[in-house]
Amino acid sequence: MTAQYLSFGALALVTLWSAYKVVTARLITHAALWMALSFTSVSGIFLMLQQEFIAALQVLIYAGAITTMIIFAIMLSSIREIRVEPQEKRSIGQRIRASGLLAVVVGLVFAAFMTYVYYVSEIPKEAVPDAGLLTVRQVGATLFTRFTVPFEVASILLLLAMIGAIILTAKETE
Amino acid sequence: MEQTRELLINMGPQHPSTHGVLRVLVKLDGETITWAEPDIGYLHRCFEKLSESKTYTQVIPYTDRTDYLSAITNEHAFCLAVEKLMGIEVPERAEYIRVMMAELQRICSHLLGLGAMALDLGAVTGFLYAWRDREKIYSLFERITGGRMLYNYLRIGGVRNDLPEGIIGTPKDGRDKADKTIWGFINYFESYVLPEWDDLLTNNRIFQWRTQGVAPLPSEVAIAYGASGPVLRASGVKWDLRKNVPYSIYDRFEFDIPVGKENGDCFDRWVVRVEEMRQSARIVKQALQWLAENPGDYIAPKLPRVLKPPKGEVYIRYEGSRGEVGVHLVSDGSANPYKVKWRSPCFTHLQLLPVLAPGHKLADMIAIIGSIDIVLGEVDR
Amino acid sequence: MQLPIYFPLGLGALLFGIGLWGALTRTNAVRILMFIELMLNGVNLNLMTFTRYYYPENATGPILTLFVMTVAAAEASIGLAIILQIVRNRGTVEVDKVDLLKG
Amino acid sequence: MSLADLWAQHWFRAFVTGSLVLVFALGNFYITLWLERKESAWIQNRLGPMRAGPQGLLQVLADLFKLLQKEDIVPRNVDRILFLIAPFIAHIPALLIFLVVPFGPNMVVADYDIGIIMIAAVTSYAVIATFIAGWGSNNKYSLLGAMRGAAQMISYEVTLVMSVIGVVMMAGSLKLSDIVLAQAERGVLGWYLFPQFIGFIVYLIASLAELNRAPFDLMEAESELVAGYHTEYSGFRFAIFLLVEYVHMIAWSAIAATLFLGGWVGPTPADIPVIGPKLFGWMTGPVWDNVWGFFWFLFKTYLLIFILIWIRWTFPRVRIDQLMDLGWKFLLPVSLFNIFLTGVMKYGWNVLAESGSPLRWIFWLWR
Repeated sequence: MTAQYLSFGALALVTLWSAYKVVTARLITHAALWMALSFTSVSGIFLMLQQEFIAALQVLIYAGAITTMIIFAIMLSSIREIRVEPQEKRSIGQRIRASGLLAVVVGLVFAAFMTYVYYVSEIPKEAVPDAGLLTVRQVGATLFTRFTVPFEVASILLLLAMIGAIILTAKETE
Repeated sequence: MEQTRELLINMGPQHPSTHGVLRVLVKLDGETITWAEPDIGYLHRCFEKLSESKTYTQVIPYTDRTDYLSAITNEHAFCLAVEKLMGIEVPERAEYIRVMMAELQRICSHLLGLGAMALDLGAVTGFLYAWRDREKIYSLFERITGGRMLYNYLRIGGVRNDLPEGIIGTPKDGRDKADKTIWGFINYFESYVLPEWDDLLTNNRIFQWRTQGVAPLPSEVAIAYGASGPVLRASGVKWDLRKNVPYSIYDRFEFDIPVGKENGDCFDRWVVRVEEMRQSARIVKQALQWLAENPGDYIAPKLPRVLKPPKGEVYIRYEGSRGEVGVHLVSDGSANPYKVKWRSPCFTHLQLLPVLAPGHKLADMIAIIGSIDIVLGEVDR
Repeated sequence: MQLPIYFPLGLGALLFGIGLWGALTRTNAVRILMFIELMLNGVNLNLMTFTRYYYPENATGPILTLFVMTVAAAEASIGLAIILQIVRNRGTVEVDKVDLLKG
Repeated sequence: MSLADLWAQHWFRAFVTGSLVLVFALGNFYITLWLERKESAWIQNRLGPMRAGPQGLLQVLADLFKLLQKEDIVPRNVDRILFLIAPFIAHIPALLIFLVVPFGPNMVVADYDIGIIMIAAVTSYAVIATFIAGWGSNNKYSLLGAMRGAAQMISYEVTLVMSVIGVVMMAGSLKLSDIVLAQAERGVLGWYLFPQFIGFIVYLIASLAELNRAPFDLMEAESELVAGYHTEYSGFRFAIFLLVEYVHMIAWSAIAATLFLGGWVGPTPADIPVIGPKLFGWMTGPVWDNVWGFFWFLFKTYLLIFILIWIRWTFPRVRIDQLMDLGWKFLLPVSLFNIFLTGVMKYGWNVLAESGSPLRWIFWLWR
């Protein structure tokens, strides 16, 4: 019991701290790396939830692909803004906003809202026992039977995104 | 429209890919070179000025150290200049020894050039193979001259000493590891080394990717920039001073001038060098035949201890390993040369870098430096 | 799984909150993209929590998460491409300076 | 047993197996490094290290001691924290891969259902580590190397995963131990090396690129970028990068051995006809199975490592644009074709095997 709490606590702490650092890190590259850490620890929580498949995908897509893409964008976008971010004089309002208070407030509001929805909804309030977890095989089978059309749509979306990104970033050649 | 900022990169003077202490400033747009400029002078040793305070014989060791990878050819060029100035007749045997040594030196120098280019392109093994074979030439040279790299072997009017006993050997087929003679080396070189280079690199697909179409040098540009030697020949110009302006006894030898395609690229420069090694081996074989058939010991004429050439000047064009070596010698009648001007092919070829590099990738840069095969000792002198 | 469900749910909500906070306060376009990814992560966490606690044998949750990730990846690639174009054309990544449409 | 005990047990198990993996990785790193030196020397007509120990076996130790006692230089103007942690982050993927690799019939640390996806996932940290090292060094060479490396690894990861999908299709599982067992049933000719020959070749090339080994060692191309992303590193941090490089190589070879060469499957002395059972009959049972499994696994892994080293010391380096062309325009389409081919062949066998048509032997390899 305690071990579980400890594990979750550690992961949650890392997640939140790194997410906080994404907002407050001075350098944008640091922010990107903190974001990768945050994604990683979220993947750890997925593992705790016994969702290995999603945990691996989380690392693969978020920590791998998206972080690298963002890093590349940072490198390519502007050398100047990597190193120094403009330090402006802040008003009190900005300071409050920058303090992270908003995060807590918004988070709590969301949590409360979700708890409310959770209680008014028809979701069973008793957690089901551990037996019978999903296997990748089942996920795959469902994906290619019940969700064939969404799957194809998602594929087309990715394809379009790829083509779009290439067209947008390709240098115009005469 | 704002473009991505260019990155200024400094290659050298202490950089693993620049041959010697060359510094190249490169501006990169992403990975593409937009501007390149060689910065030289890190190895300047005042060779030309230094020569003015030496006697003619004393200059010879300094010529070794200009293009230190091709020492014999430099000595040869300088000796030819002094001999022309003084009108000295060189004994026939000495001429043959000189030519044989010069061609062996050319093989040796090309081996290093090719090996270094291979190393730059990441083929470490090719480099070590070149080293291994060069070692064999060095051992031969050590037996002949006493020096391994800088020989001080040629003398004005001849050579310092005759070939040692039993070094010529006999022609044989194939490789004989125990055969430590010049013939043994040539046999080994022709039957083993040259096919190996072809197998390992020339016909290697990755090597061809890296070199074919990289930095093409049209013949008119090559001529306009004063390129010579393998670089010029790779651009398709059939120009070899040994054939076109024969000096010494080169008109007695049979050999071909390898040329590249119309627009010589790095691969052409490579192939021309490999081919030149083959031709040099041919010349060495002919010289060896003559030397074996005509024994003798007259290798240098009797000359006064202190040479005082008559007043005048002379210019010698010499086909060195890397291109045209020019020696402009001015004598005021004293024991020391009034002026020694050394025209070095590497210095000229280095000026091609800003022309060749732009538009290519950073990785091509080192292929280009490797393919024009510069020796900084000669660039800076 | 004996962990109370509020733990992962709360974590997801907080993650979402931090993401929202950042997206609202920061002006750097690349950073805003990062915060959107953080928010999506919070959402995914919630999805997976509910799946794990109540429908462990139903593949819909993971698949929905998969789609969220797909969309996130697509969004990131297109978003970054657009940002790169903005940088090339306007020389800035600050969203409040990209105001050509403002009179 | 209470849940707390179960979790404690998990942690204990994680600790022990993790240590074992570390020991395995370090031991093989040592051997691989020595092998690389000896093999390169052999290829290049040299002797290689000869002085320290018999055949230079202690040379690696000597070098490591040398590197360890060097001053730990942290240049000025670097991003200090990133610079310091980069080597350790580079470790993560290299070691995590070993978690799912079956060393023997019962020797696997964590037999995930999603073995291959997990491998693909943890590999992404290599990119991040490269980037951290390159950017943290605040050096143009490092940055260029890191950018190249990141682009290269991202591109080739796609190819790598695609080349493996054929194997997954044939085995019907992402679990590595399942894949080995599936191959064990099929006999030597059934190893996925043969039906998945295209996949194997593509995997080999792509893993070379993923490992940043010659001919794809662009991010540390010593002739243009000095040492790429670890230009500024020295002493033991550099040693760690070296370690990572080789552990990575062992890991990828181990996976290739598992996926294509049947992993730990192999004959034991008891399998020798006639005399085998009599003489070596006692060499059976779970422990001996694991011993022989481990032996064959190591043998196959080292066979692949040998090939990788061989390739490294034979070929020149390719250029970055050629690398990208090769990856995207050749290897990826080829691996996609391989997936298509595998599907068609497997379908063909499934259809024809029932009907008993003689044509089915065309598809036999893909059964």
